[in-house]
Amino acid sequence: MQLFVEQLINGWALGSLYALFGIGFGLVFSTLGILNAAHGAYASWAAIVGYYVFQWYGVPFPVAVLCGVFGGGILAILVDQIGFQPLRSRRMGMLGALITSIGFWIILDSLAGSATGHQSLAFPASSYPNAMVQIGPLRVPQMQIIIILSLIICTIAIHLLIQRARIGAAMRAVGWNDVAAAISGVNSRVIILLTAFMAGATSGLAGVLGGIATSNVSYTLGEGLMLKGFAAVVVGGFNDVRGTAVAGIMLGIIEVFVAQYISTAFRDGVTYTLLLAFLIIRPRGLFGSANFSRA
Amino acid sequence: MLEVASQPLLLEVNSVVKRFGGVAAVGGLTAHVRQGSVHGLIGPNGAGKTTLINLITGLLHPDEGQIHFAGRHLEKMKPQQIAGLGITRTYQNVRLFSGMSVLEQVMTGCFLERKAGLFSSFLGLPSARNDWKRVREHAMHLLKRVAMDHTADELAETLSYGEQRRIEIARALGSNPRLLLLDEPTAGMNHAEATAVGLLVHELRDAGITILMVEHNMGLVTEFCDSCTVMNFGQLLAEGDPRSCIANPDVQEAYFGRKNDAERIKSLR
Amino acid sequence: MRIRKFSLRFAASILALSGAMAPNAAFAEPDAGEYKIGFISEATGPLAAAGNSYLHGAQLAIEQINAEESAGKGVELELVEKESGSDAARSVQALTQFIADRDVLAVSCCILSPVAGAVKPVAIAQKMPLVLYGATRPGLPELPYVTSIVVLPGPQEVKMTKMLAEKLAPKTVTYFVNADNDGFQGRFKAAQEVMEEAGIKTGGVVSILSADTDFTAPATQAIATNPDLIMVWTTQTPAAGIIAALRARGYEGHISASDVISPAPVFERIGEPLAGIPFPTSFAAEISTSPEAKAFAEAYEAKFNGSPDTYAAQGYTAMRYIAQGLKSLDGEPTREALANAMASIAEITPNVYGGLPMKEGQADVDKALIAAWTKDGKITTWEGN
Amino acid sequence: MEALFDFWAAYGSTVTFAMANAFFALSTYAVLSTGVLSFTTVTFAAIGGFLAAQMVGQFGLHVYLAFLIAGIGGGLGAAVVASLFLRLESHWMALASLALVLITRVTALNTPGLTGGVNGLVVPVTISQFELFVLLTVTTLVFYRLHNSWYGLASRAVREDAAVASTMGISPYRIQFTAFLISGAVGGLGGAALAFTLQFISPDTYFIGIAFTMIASTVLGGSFHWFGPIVGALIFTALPAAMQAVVPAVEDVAKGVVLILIMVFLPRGLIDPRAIGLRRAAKRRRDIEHEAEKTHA
Repeated sequence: MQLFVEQLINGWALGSLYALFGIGFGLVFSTLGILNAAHGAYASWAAIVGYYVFQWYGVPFPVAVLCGVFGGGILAILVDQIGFQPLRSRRMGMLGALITSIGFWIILDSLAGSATGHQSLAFPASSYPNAMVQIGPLRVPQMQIIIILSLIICTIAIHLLIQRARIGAAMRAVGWNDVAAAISGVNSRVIILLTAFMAGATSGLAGVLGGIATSNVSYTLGEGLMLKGFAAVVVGGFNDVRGTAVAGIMLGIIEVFVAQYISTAFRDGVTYTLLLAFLIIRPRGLFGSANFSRA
Repeated sequence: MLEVASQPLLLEVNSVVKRFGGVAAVGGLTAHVRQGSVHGLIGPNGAGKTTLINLITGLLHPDEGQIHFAGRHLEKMKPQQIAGLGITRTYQNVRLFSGMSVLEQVMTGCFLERKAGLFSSFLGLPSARNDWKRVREHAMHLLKRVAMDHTADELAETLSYGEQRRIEIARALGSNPRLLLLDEPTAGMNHAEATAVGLLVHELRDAGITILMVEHNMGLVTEFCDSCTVMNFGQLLAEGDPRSCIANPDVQEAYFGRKNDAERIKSLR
Repeated sequence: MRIRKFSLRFAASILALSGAMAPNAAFAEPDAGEYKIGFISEATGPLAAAGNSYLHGAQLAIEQINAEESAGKGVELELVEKESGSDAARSVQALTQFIADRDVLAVSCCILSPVAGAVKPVAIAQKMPLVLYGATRPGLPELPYVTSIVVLPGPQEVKMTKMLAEKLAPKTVTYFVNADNDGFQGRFKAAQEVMEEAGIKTGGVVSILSADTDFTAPATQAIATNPDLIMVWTTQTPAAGIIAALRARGYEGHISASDVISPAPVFERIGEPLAGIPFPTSFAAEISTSPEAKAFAEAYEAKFNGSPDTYAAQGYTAMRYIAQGLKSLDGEPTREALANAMASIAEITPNVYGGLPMKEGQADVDKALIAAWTKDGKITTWEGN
Repeated sequence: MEALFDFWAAYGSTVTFAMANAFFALSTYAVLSTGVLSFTTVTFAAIGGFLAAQMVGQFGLHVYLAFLIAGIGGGLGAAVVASLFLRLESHWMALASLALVLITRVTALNTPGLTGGVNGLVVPVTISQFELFVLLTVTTLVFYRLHNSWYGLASRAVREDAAVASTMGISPYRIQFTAFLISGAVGGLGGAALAFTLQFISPDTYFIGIAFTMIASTVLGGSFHWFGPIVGALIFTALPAAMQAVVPAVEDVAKGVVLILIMVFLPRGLIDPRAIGLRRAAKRRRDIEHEAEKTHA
């Protein structure tokens, strides 16, 4: 029983990382209509930035995390403005942006490899809260609690922002139809920049926290998150952060339980089959609304 | 006129409803088009005219009601099946295929006219080659009919708006339709050009094609249409002979009431 | 002229074939000149960390060979690198480009067994001597063209496992193993067999995949089996992550690993949790005592400002092996002659392992060191604490 | 002469890989030219590759026969995929196909009996560059014929505006289904070609790498004419080799930069029939103006 609960929490924490990453990826897809292959690189770079900020300046843990998150956001804005903005005016559709993002993916991964000397680095144990918290009979690592809380806070904040605030309304308008949005007085350039930043920052947060918790800061970090985060977004539905959060957590838990109780060999197979099943049977995801379409 | 009135009904729209997120773009409309007539479909912007055309051609499916065409139900058919029955159309904002030459556009319209199968045309069998040649000549003939044959090899998108409209009509004629739906065929044309279109429409009618056209130009409607349907807010306002329709006070109010300046509207269209 | 050369070479190859005992026969020397050695590197991609070590080892060897003229008087070797990023298609392309360059006499390649498997048939078909430096799947070498200077896993692991069984006397052992890597599957099975023969129970087997990064759940799974010893038979990144996760989750029992944790960057990354974890290795700069090993470590330290790891030693050995083969040739060296000469080498000299017998083109070491990191990041001989 | 010979020997394999990639690019083009962005070519390639390898390795079939079976296998796989995927809207379709690529690898890894699992399969035979060239030429000929047939015309119409095409009696579903069959068959051939070229295949052979290479090749060369993907594949395969020769240190970065530059400056690809038409129209307009000026003067 204790093992079961411990694994449940492990899965929840792991899934929270997928969900955090997925929220950023989904934001870009649903608002800007871009299938961004470079998104994983934002997470890698966020972790790398956080790592070096700590290494060079010895800043405390929250500052290192913030720097990483900020780095992820800025990178997302740069990629958007250099790579995607020129395509927008030409109405190149999804394909053009996808190819450009592949280009950025190659570049950013390659640079990230150089930045880390193609090694896997890790934050020193002293640099982050690495003790175990005793909850009844359970011992839970502090980082897992931080990760779980981060997802909850981010989900609520972004959900409220999109549903309630004016900016959210504007984002939805841009996501629906940027021409209509422009006519209705929304400054779509600002919204695009804001969305890109938020997306990069959220995925960056997943990168930094994941990099710390798994002692693995490397250029391959984002790729792993990307594959699972992508699944979380599809299962959860693109235009609903709550769906992504729940789906991500679910995928994490399923993954851990399949490995624990069935076999590691089936782990990824289960995830991706679930992903494909959702795409075919329920393409709008767990909580997806019916009227999302961008022809 | 009498002659047309005695013709059988070709198209019947019965209490058709189409809603978009709660708003009924077409709300229980009933309309009839007789075979061999030129039928006008008029009404102010947003009256649901284009929606109706989309419903007839199967691009949209009605939420309620029926559409009959020569005794067949169209409501659940796919657009390509409806095209197969002999209904083709043009579009309000010209929708030619980007990257295709004028001749290719019209040949695409002749898709249903082909006789060669995929395989024989792929293998380039003589029968398929002859078939291709035949359809090509057919397409050239149609282009000649709309006086666009000199542009056959040009990229359609490089031509003027009026020329593109004429190509679109030629494309719609490709499959020898029984019913041709023209969605504002004269938009953006000057009077001479519009009249030419009107004459072409009559020519087509005389060749046996029934025509349903959305038209804003009242002069053209009264001059060229045998009958008409007036829509407002998705509902039928009047149906019948164009002159009496336009004289109908409801139509006057709906159409010109707010602006009270029919001439100005005409000039804007 | 042609005939004379042919007969000379014929004589030389007879000599080479008959006498592995006299590989440095003074009367047979290759013509002076510059010759190229192709090196398919993996300095980018998932294995770049190890890939760089292999490359550095090879670079150092070439430098020394040229300085010592140990491939023959006036023989200058040039190392030509082509990057593959551990990709099979790019490796094959690189190899065919080397084959096309007439000056390239031999090629060295491949960390991953699948990549080596892809490159091998091309080398054989095109008659290009290929020395494998990293891939460990059994049966890869095929004389005369394909040889391997990497010791196959097995004996070292068995030796360490026996030692652990004896010194730690665990009751239950739990194993971590790469589900998607044959080499480590083999090592795990060898270790498990030894343990079970000694009457030690298997607590559990936790499978992970090479691309995994999060090991909290597998660590929880392993700890829940209450083992006295956890043996980690996985590739480098997972191994480091697993050990970190085990310690972070409060596991205080014994852990053992393989030589993947021997490179210094792994210690830099994981730090203290690695201390005291035994691993078998055929070379470790700090504890290999032979003069060759010391000299190699010193030269490497001077050139690259860091101590050589086991991969660097392999890259170094591959080049030494090629030079040794070349030296035994006579006149203008050809690939075929070089392949035959290398095939007949029974002992690579000098080498850093204190003996590296070649059997059927496959290196074989029976001396295994059991090492461990100290808390301050030095490798020492593991004594069984 | 000898230098030329050496050059060919050195870069001949690049040409071989370019030809294998051309199959993948053509397979992607087959569906893209009907307006469907799909990564499923990777799956078809895996089916074709492992089938061909097993046919030759296990049953000792002739290479040509193995190619045939690979093509049919890819086509059958495509029929299944198309019937499942074609109901999805374009964005979901692209995502589903990406998911299928991931599933393909996991499946291949876990069916060692068919694919050799992690260890992959050694393919005991190879084909000559010439044979591959002939096969590619024949395949290209198929695309040429298709382009100039009713199918070609209809597929272009469906791509540009599926709704309009459907009101002309063209069934977008049937056109796209056919496109998938072609894509599957050509993808299967490509998978076999890669297997016989590499002589070694593993689940990682048919993964994201191919997916991005083929999409990039197609878009780079131009997805509006069958010649585009072939040109694209050649350039995209030769690029790394060239980059390695010119700027080895930043090979990957350079590759990415080239990709972005092409997208920004040549978004419709290198081979674009429409651009030719536009240029001709512009020239005509200039001529007319010129004429008008002359008559004025």
